[in-house]
Amino acid sequence: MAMNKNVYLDNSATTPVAPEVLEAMIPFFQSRYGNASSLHSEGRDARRAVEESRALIAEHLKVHPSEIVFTSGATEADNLALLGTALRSTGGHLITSRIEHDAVRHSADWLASRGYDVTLLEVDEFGRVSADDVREAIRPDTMLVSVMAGNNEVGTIQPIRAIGEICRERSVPFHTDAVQAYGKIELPMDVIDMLSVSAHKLHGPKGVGFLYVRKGTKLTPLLHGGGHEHGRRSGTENVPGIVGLGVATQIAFEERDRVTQRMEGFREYLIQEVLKLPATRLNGHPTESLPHIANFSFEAIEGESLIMKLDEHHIATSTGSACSSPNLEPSHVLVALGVPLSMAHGSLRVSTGRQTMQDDIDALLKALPIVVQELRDMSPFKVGG
Amino acid sequence: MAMNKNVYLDNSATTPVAPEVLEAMIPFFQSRYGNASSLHSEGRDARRAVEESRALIAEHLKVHPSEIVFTSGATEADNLALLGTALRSTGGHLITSRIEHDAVRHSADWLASRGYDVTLLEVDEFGRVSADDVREAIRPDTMLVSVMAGNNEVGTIQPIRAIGEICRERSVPFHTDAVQAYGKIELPMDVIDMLSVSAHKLHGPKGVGFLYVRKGTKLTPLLHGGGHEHGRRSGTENVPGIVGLGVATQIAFEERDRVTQRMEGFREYLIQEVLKLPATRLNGHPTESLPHIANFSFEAIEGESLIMKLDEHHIATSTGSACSSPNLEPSHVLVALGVPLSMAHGSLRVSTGRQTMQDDIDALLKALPIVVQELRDMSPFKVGG
Amino acid sequence: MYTEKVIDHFREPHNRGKMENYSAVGKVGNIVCGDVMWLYIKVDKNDAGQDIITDISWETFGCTAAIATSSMVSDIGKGKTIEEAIAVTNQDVASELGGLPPIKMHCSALAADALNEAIYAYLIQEKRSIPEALQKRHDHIAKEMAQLEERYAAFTEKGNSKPRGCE
Amino acid sequence: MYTEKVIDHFREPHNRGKMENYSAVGKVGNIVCGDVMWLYIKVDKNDAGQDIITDISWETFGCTAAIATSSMVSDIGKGKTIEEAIAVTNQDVASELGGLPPIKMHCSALAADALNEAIYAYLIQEKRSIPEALQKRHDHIAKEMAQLEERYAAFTEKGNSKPRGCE
Ligand SMILES: Cc1ncc(COP(=O)(O)O)c(C=O)c1O
Ligand SMILES: Cc1ncc(COP(=O)(O)O)c(C=O)c1O
Ligand code: FES
Ligand code: FES
Repeated sequence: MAMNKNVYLDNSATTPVAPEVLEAMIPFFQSRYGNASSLHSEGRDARRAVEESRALIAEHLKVHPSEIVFTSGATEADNLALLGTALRSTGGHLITSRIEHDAVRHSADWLASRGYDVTLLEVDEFGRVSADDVREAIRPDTMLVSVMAGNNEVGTIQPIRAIGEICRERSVPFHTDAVQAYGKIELPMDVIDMLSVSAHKLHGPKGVGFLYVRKGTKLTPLLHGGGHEHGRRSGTENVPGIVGLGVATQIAFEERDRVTQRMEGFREYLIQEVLKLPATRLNGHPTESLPHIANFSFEAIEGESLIMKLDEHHIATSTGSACSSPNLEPSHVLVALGVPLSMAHGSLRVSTGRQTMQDDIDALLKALPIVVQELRDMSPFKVGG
Repeated sequence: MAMNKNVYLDNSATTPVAPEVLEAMIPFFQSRYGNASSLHSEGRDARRAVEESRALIAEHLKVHPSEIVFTSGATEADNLALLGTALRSTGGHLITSRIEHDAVRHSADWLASRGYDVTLLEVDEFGRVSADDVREAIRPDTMLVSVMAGNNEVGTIQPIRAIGEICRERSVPFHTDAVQAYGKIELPMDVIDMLSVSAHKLHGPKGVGFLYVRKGTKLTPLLHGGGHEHGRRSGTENVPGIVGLGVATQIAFEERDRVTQRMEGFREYLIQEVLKLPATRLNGHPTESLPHIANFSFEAIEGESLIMKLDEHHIATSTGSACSSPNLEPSHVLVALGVPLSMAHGSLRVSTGRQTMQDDIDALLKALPIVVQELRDMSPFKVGG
Repeated sequence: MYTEKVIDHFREPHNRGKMENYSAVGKVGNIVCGDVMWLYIKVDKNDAGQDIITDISWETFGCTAAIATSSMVSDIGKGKTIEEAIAVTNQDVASELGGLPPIKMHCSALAADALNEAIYAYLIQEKRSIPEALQKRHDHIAKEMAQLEERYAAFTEKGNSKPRGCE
Repeated sequence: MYTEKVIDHFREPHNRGKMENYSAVGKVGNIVCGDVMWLYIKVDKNDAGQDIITDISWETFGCTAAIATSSMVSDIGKGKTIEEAIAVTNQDVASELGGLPPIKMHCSALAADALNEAIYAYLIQEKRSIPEALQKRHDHIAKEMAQLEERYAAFTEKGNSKPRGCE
């Protein structure tokens, strides 16, 4: 069932673990299996590995190691940021945007169902939040502003510095989901109070991530227990995972310029070529975008079928189509951008990784017109060229 | 820093990953790295692997696969059981015991700090909860009873069937933390509504576990997001971890009789030999115990030093000494059993695993009198033989 | 997720495309997901004088399951009498495909509906009496279809084959 | 966790055991963790007529850090005048060990206290005047020690060397 001959262009969903990362992890399953809380040498060895990884990440982000709280991934990190802030009291106001990942969105929904006030910021046609809107939305009882750094579906980058500065001015903690942005773009850590990261989007393993928590930021924990992570997140440390996250971070930051430049090249080329196809559009911002994500819509095409047809050609991509979603709703991101339902239905996200080659892009561009035509031929709707 | 020549007798803290488990996991880092929510073949392959693991576990527990909710470990599973039950309303009553793992204990503490009522059941000198006490503690507003199956420090097994039957009678959901008991003793699943398990205690990887949730049990999720695990626990599935947990479960159940019999032999031998040393006692129940845990106290010995001295002899064990705890409190379990502070101070937990050999036990029994004497010689307190 | 049989039918669907000289067409859509299916039938009398569906084809704009169930319902319906075909349920379609994910059961409903709508259109056209159940089902479907037409107006204006609810 | 230096001192502690012919002994304990340290000093005059701590040894019932700091404070104190030795702080002990985990700083306090208590006992015995800070510190320590004695009564009854607070 090996998949590595395939063209994998769904790196926003998850990435293959880098060989260097896996190699660094393996010993911690086998010989170096200690519990980082144990006193004996196996335990101390595990502790050292965890703290080295923490220090490495802190160094790259230019923050203090004690500000890194390891979690089981970004879903947990996002929940910790939102719920951990909100549950300190029994009510209050939170501000977030319409284009957040479900981990932020549904945390906010849950809090709203528990009597908290939630303001959802609108976005423009490119998916950008306006910093002025943030300023206007802040109230005396605002507990948190959470706006993602870069969107996972359309790639649009948010004006994080401007938003962070407003929050700083008004003394409101500012959280950003940087899952897709981490290791890809510069992050203004000086105005960020909390930041979520997930390893598996970064050629690290699934099931591990972290929340950066600026010193002094008040949180009630979500997972109670042995008091790990300075009491902010209990649970036996996932030592191999944490080691893997450290190495993945190191690689991402060291290779960043080179890799993102290549990604930008792919993105520009993709946009240029895909938009040559009939009845096609780009979703998201043409330039203010993460380098690895490009999102298109095809008229009179249903996205799930498109993905499955590309899969027949051994090409892995994704869609925001209603048919592909567990609740039959089209992508809330595309809807927030004002993409008409019919076009949201035919969306295609192409996302590149460190391992992506020009061949992969070429394979997609070769298959795409074929499968689009095939699906249009199958459809009762006929689209003019 | 390889540790595998060492004598590792701290398997209640964590276990080495079984070679078969690691082997099964590796492909899911490398070639089979898909996100189980993705539509394409990489995604479907990952989904199949996750569901196969779920089915395997369900089969061994004789429950329905949809009743298994994968989590980041047992800390999260315990929190999900307690907080997920309690946070459905804004108040109510929970019953748990004085000898629970911190994951249950501190979840209950947190709920108490939020205005919930918590009853802590006392235990006898062996660490056993009385089922009658459970019956008496149940009130009309009781939302949950949580009593662990087998204790992680002293090994004592609880009368889970009797407790479960009372809960069933009174229509109160019953949760049990089975982290140490899973794969070791028979679990009366017919009277259990929720059950927590962690892979790394079972020669599986760290950072993955599950909560069994009987169909119809009402929970509000702790981690909100993409709606994974039927909406009960969001977050990208840790596919290699889940696969590892499945294989670890399979091994544990298949080998159970053989392995636990060997463990029982070790435990009996250990008890016999250690109690020959002067001023020594057994903590926990002499017979109603998990097979892999034996807990002793040594008069006028401080446990952390004992562990560190044994570590010099390349023997890994653990202690419930105050000095070894992050808050300088002696083990709440030993205190609940009525072990005097001075004796709790000198406790030693020996816990065996599937890989434990007679040689390991012999090495401990050889080193123990030496290091005990060495520490007593260093001490101002002189203990009579 | 999808069974191998679903994927097979999606990859190599049977009877796809518009039919020349069809007897009737059924047009259905699901307002929630937005998928649309047109199903063409050819009806002929058999030796016993019964109305037999001798051929079926379809045009579908929709998900993998919509395409696979289009393919499957066209296989199932072919050769059946009108009465037999009316009795085909979405359960039949789904189980012939080895089952569908719960969220995708509505796709099989779409396929069964499309067959029903084609039969409805045929009966109307032939001025036959309409069983009450069929009429009810049609009324419901027609309403949904009208809403979808609005949504896809852009596609259909450019094209030459306007979806217009059931003919 | 612990530095290599802490582990080294724990594994091969310096000056451990009871001293023959000691000048004075300081007995301290921490009521929270339950650890106990006895520290023996030998005091002699040097050529300039100053009181010099010429030898130190200890008996400790406690954690790794308690033993390592016992060892370290005995190294630090040896050769110092009484005045110099009084000035030794737990920070000094901890930093000579390359630092201690925050939760373990109190273990180094125990070591510094033990040295102080031994000096206190010596000054009392020699009928010297007691600096006020030393007296205050002693009063506090003595109270804690009394409580600990109760806890460890079982151990000390069986033994022959009863801890009795500061002599
Ligand atoms: C009884 C018990 N419950 C819960 C846990 C916590 O599980 P985890 O290590 O997966 O966080 C442990 C072990 O740490 C345990 O022994
Ligand atoms: C922007 C964003 N936030 C959060 C998450 C959730 O992270 P995880 O997969 O670690 O649960 C993802 C990916 O799924 C994401 O893309
Ligand atoms: S823990 Fe108390 S002296 Fe070390
Ligand atoms: S998702 Fe609607 S027809 Fe398949």
